[in-house]
Amino acid sequence: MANFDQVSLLLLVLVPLAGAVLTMFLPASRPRDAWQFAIFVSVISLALSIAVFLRYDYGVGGVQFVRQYDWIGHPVNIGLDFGVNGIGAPLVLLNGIVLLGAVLISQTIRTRTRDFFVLLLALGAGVYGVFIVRDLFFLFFFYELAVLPMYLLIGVWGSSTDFTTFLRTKEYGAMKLMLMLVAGSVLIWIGILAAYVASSQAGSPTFNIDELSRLQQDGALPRSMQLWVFPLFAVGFGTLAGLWPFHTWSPDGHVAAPTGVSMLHAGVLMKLGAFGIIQVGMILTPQGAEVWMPVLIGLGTVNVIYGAISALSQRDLKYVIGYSSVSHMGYVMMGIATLHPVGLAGAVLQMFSHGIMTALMFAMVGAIYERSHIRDSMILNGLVKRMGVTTFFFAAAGLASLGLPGMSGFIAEFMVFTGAFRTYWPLAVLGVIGAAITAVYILRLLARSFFGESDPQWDNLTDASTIEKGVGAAFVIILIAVGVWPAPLLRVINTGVASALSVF
Amino acid sequence: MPLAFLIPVFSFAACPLIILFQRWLPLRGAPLAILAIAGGFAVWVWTLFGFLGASESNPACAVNGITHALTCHFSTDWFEAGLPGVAATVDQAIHLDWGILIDPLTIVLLGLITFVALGVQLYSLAYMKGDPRFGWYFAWQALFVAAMLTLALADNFLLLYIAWELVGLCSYLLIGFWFEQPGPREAAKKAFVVTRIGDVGLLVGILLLWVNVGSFSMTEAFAAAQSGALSSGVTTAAALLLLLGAMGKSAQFPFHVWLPDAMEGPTPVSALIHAATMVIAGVYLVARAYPIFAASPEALLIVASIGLITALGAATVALVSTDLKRILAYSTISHLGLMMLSLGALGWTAAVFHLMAHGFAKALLFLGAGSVMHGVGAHGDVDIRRVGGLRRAMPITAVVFSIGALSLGGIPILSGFWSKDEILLAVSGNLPVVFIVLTILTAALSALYMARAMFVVFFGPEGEDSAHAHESPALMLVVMGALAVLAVGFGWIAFDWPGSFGGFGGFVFYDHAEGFHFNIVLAGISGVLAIAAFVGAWLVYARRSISVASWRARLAPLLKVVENKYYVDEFYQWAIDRVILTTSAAVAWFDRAMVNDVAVNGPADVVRRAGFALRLHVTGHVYSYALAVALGVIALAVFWWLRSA
Amino acid sequence: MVPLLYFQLLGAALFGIGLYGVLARRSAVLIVLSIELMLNAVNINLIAAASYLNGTGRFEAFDGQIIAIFVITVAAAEVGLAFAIILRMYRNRGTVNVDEINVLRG
Amino acid sequence: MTTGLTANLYLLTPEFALTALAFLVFTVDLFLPERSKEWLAGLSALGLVGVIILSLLMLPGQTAELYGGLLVVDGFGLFFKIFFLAIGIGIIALSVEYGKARLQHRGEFYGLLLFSILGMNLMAMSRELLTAYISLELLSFSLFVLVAYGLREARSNEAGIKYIIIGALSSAVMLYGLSNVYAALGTTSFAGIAAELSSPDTVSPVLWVGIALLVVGLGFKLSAAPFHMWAPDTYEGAPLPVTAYLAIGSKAAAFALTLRLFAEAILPAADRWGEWQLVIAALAALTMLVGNLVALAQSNLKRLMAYSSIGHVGYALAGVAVLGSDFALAAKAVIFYLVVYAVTNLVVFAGIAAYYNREGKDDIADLAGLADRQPFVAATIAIGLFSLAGLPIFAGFTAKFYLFVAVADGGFLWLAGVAIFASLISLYYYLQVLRQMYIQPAHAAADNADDDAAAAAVAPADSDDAAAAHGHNHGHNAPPPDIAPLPRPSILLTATMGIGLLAVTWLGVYPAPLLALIEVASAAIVPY
Repeated sequence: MANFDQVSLLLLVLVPLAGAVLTMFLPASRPRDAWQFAIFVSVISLALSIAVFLRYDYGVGGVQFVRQYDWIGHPVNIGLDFGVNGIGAPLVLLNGIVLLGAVLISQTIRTRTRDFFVLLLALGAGVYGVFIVRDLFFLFFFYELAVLPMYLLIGVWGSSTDFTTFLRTKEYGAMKLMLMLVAGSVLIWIGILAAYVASSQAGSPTFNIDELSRLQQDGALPRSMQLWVFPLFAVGFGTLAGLWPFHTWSPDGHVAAPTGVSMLHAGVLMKLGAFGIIQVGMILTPQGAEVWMPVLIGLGTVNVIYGAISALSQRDLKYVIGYSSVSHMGYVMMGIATLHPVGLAGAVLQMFSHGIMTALMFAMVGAIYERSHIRDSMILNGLVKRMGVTTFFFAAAGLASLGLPGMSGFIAEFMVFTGAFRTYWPLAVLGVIGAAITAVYILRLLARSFFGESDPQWDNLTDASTIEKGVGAAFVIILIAVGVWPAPLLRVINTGVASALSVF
Repeated sequence: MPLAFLIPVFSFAACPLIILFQRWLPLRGAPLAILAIAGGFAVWVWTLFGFLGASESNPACAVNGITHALTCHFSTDWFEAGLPGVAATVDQAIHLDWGILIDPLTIVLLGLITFVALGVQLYSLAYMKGDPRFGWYFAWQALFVAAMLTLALADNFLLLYIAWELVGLCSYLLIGFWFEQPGPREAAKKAFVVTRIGDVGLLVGILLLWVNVGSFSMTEAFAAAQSGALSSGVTTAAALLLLLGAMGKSAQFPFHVWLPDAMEGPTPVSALIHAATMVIAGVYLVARAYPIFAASPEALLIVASIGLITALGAATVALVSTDLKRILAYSTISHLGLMMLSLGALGWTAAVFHLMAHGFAKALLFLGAGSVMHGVGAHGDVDIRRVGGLRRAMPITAVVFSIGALSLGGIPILSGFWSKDEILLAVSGNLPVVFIVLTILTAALSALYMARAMFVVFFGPEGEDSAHAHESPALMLVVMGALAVLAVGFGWIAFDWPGSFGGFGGFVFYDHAEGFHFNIVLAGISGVLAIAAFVGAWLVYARRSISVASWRARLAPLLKVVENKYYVDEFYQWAIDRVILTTSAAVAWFDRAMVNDVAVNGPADVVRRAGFALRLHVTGHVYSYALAVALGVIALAVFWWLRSA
Repeated sequence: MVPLLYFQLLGAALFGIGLYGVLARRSAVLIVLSIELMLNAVNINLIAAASYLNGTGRFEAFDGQIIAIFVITVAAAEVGLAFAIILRMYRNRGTVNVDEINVLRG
Repeated sequence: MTTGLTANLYLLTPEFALTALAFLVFTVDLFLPERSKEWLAGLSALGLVGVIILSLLMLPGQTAELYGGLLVVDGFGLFFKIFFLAIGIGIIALSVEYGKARLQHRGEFYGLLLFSILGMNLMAMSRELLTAYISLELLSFSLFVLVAYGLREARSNEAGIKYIIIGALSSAVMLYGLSNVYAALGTTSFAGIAAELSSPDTVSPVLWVGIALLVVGLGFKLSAAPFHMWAPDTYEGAPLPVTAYLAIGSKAAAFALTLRLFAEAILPAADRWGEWQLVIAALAALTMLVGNLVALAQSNLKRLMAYSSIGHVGYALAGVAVLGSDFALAAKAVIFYLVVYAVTNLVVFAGIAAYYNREGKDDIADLAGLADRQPFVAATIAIGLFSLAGLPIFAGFTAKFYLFVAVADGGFLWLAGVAIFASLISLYYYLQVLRQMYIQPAHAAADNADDDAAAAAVAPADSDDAAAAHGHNHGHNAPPPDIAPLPRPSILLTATMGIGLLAVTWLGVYPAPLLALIEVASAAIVPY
């Protein structure tokens, strides 16, 4: 097993990448093969993720599975440095789960199936990479790799919708998503360069996060510089995390994206942003972080309330979920910005739980859309009659998202509030209120579209397929399991929180 | 006694089993739920005797320093978050346990819940027969019971909050059980959202306590509150925030609006959740957190006032309401108000006592109402003006219902009489005189509307719906009978019978054991008023020898206000439509038009236009290119020349 | 001896005139000729500089003159090429007026 | 330094060989029948391979001056020599099919190509202004002809005329600068210039004008703003392979010359005039912004590539601007960027050619639905563009990152910022091309004939409705209308694309070996 630890993280990236490459060579004439192969690949990835998560020794904590490969030596010293800490490990697990779920759900992709899975797996590889590298260059490398496929995934397999007052085409959604995310990464890039320059002026040029962090603690990154670099990281990564007011790509992107992509996107991609803020922003520029956190938590609170209120008046199911994602990522922001152990741990747990929850929601909405070709909650009604199981899973996810105790969302949000209450209590109160608003729109949605008398036009709808049932059940079980017994996750997360806050 | 945690666990287990396997289980798995709760009841009995036998010698038990009651505590780790161990100060981490706290309050509450739940589920077997979602019904029932029991057992605020939300969820699911009709659907939503508003307060209160106490454990929080470790401001704030939660759950004004609507649910649900158990959670919370309230006189006064307002207002509405279940609902609200009032008046024991008495009686009444609906074949609601004289068609129901009504109406020697009397005593003793006056008025009113309901429905002339009414199946009657016995006799355990623990008050008390006090004056007044009310109602509604038409005419405007439930619902409706939805629409528009189309598309557009504008500089005329070159040359040369000179 | 500066000014003037021609003329042919003018300005510069440097320690070989000869050669070739292409243009489009040669733009 | 003019002459064998090859091609051309001119391509390619082998056998490790220091043989020269020759092979591969269908006098075509390569090689080797100028003209003259090679096409002629006029003008400018420098310093050898510059008494307006004019001359070759305007027209008008050659070859050569000039002539005295850094930085910023912004408005593929290449020149110039700070890093970054840029562009142009040879159209809108008609070509172009836009796992990302690191490290963080922002802009128009190929249904190609409609089609706002009508409320794209898929691209092009793609990915994932070579190359010209 020691050997496994040596290569586990490398495999974690290589498996999906290799999968993507191999998929290219499958015959285009037999799309099903591509699907099955993708399943095969993501199952292996999931197995690896689980192994990594379980073998992460929370007794020791810190960065583990460290493995360094030289890449470009002097003078820039870029190295392919693997290593995962207590914050990365749960997210690796999350990615494994959601990736498999998304692949399974994507059974319904009919056109250019092969290309779809190539891109999807590449995306998965990128996400894995961000969670497990310790080198800024490669972090950025994988970060972009995760964003890159989105344009085609949405543009080619997405759907355009004509809301009577305005039009959202997939081209628009894809283009906006791509440009906003890359615009965000522009800031990140500049921040990274700034950090590097500081390190090289300190005489030991490096991109390695841990070494940079060490330099930082030795005062090599001057406070004045941190003050302007942290905002770059915060906004840059924040854009991907749906930070207000840089969030608009997210709802439109979700509306346009195909189901599987939405799942991965809201499920894990948005987490990259939050992860980056912790892993890069906080660790490298703590002094800047301390100064800017009040702003960030303010924005996070805006996210929560604003997202919830916007969701309240949406008709399109995907818009509702999209805005609710914005709202929930707000909790993550708040938790991070508290700089309080409990709050931060809550943020990470929230990332995990929201990932599962929102993926489940999108999966179910996708199932409905597949059958009815409608996402307008004003037109849909009484779905429970024909799609009982789907409704059940959606309701479960919805309850999780409104913070129902006994499901993962509650523990996470509760911890965020705890941390926030300790630091900025009025905002914590607002956050709690936001959770209450969530209840309103989720319940309205359930009452309107899922329960209630169904009109005959839906009588031909069929309930969730076996695969959808399987995915749904698995996700619901995870939601409840984490909600009832979060200890296994929190044990790991706590160590990550400890190392993240150790720089302050 | 350590196994008390099993009481909820059985039902927790039953729920998913039923959901998953109902298709194959006999009776859709209903027996499973009933067995679970029966098991819970058995464990309770066992726990009860265990507790009675227990003493400080038991390592898990100790006499609580504040309540001075024997308290047993069992717990095991749940999870830690933040920097457990690492942190120098406690506030860097949170630690949570699965813990149960057993003291007299818990014991009696568990008794009430398990007993009523058992009865109601048996009753439901018959009542819900043939419902398409029979299995689901019992699944949710089981889940509810489990959550409710957990709520009563919880030893820390977080666990309590979890149970608190779960019962809310079950109430949501059960109110909306017949979700095909809009009524239940909306009612369920309303119930969940309105209580949720209160929960915000509760959660914030819990957080506030955590910040100041550094733990979620109730005992520690109480100790801090009593020892003065908390500033009075914090104590009051915490108390009021908890109260907010309590008001939501216990349907106190202004959060009472959801309870009447909740009657859209199946009647047994109303009996269990909205009469006997869930709605008293609020009262329980205040009683449980009493050390905090006790430490803050202001908070107590507010509790009392809210209780009184609720009690009086609800009573008046009940008096004019024409729907049987809604009458009962408002009466529930009113009595919950009385309990709050009593708590506010330091009548802790009285409140708990009334909680029990009312629980049994009201459950009985609801089941009676259910039996009436079953009898006349009504599904949604029963308009008491359209039924009447049912005593011939359904005699047994008539009897048990009347017992319940009399008991709740406070006819002497029935349980309701004693409990209400205790409350009056507390109020008269510890609050300004205006309170006692209004309380007595409320008591009289409650007698009156009970009498009205009872006489109109069962006595007096036949209504058009009562034509082909028929008695309910035996199972339902048995359950009602059992409850009737308690409705009559429960009150008597108040007395210090030889060999008992100095009566109810000697067992369930806060701070000091209470004997049974009896103030002949108050008792006389309330008793006489109650009897008078019933006699009057008999004359008006049964004999029809007196007509209230002239009164109605004279009080028309006032009546209108009351019949419209003081327009509280209208206000809420207005707030939702005009304020919330408008805001959200505005925000959504802002998000699309401003943030997206302007702030996001804008810059992108500017760049694009810049591109299209800039392209013009490549004119296609070669000399303009040459010009550019020339200018470039000059610019460079000049620049360098200047900088070097 | 005449100061180098004078020659340089002459060169500059010639260069300027040539440049003006490039900018002002509309016939491709004349533009090319103007460029020739500029090249001659270069030559003046070079020769003058060479002879001026002669005697100062910096003069090695006949750099200036050599370069000038190269320039003349290159210029000749250039003109040849240019006219060939212009001619081709004239065949295809019947014009050598650069005002009309702007299909490609933007 | 006067070690006899003929010393080490044998080191020029590769150049002589190349010249011979060129003449051989010309000669053979006379005797080949029209239908079998393709042999010439093969001959030239083989010859180039031969020259590469020859150079690799003779030159590694060699460092020697020729003709008394006019030319130098060193690692730097060798590296670029191989680089140029390889580019030549690539261009030939691009030209074969195109030429067969669309060019007359292919013999001269390949011959001229070879001569221009010779010019480039000499540019990389020359150490003296006049030599540099002559070799530059050798390159230019060949290019003038090649650009105007589409004899019957007015566009090609126009491109030629503009190119030669502006080219001649700038060479006049450059020569004038040369003459001024000579007048001021009395020498034209890089080393001499460096030495003279360092001595305090040589500073005069004449010198500044001279230097400025030299910079301008190079700026024209690099097509750096504001000397870039000829580029779009020329690129658009020129035959496709020549366009590719302009974008790849001549730029690389110009940069090779620039690097050596700065390293050997200017940097040693850099401390006496720090402003030059600022000037280059300003030029770089202007160039990348102008290039990328105007590219947004383009509807013609070749023109788009022209502006995009202008943008890329801007990035590379940013690297040149910081040569003074950490020469080793900066030079490596720039050279690496050039190589990557060349390879990527080769890939893109190969893709474009593969399409163009079938359809003869070069408007962006014509690419609509290409993903269904020529999947491999579409994928190739897409990957190439992604690489140009600087997205991983492709070479463009690594190169950009490396380059910008150098720029930032050189104290020009703001410039790096501008560059990154500019590459964000570039992403937009690259994505527009992708959008046509992958998202737009094929039939959209018909109604986008004229430029305006095409421009509209590229601008998202206008074409949304059409797209919406197509994709409205359907889960996934309805399967595209069955346009007859185009015939496969020729084996040669396919191979070129394949190799190119491998290279692009390889350089993106594991650039270390190439960087090692570049290390050697740049080490040869380290100024101090």
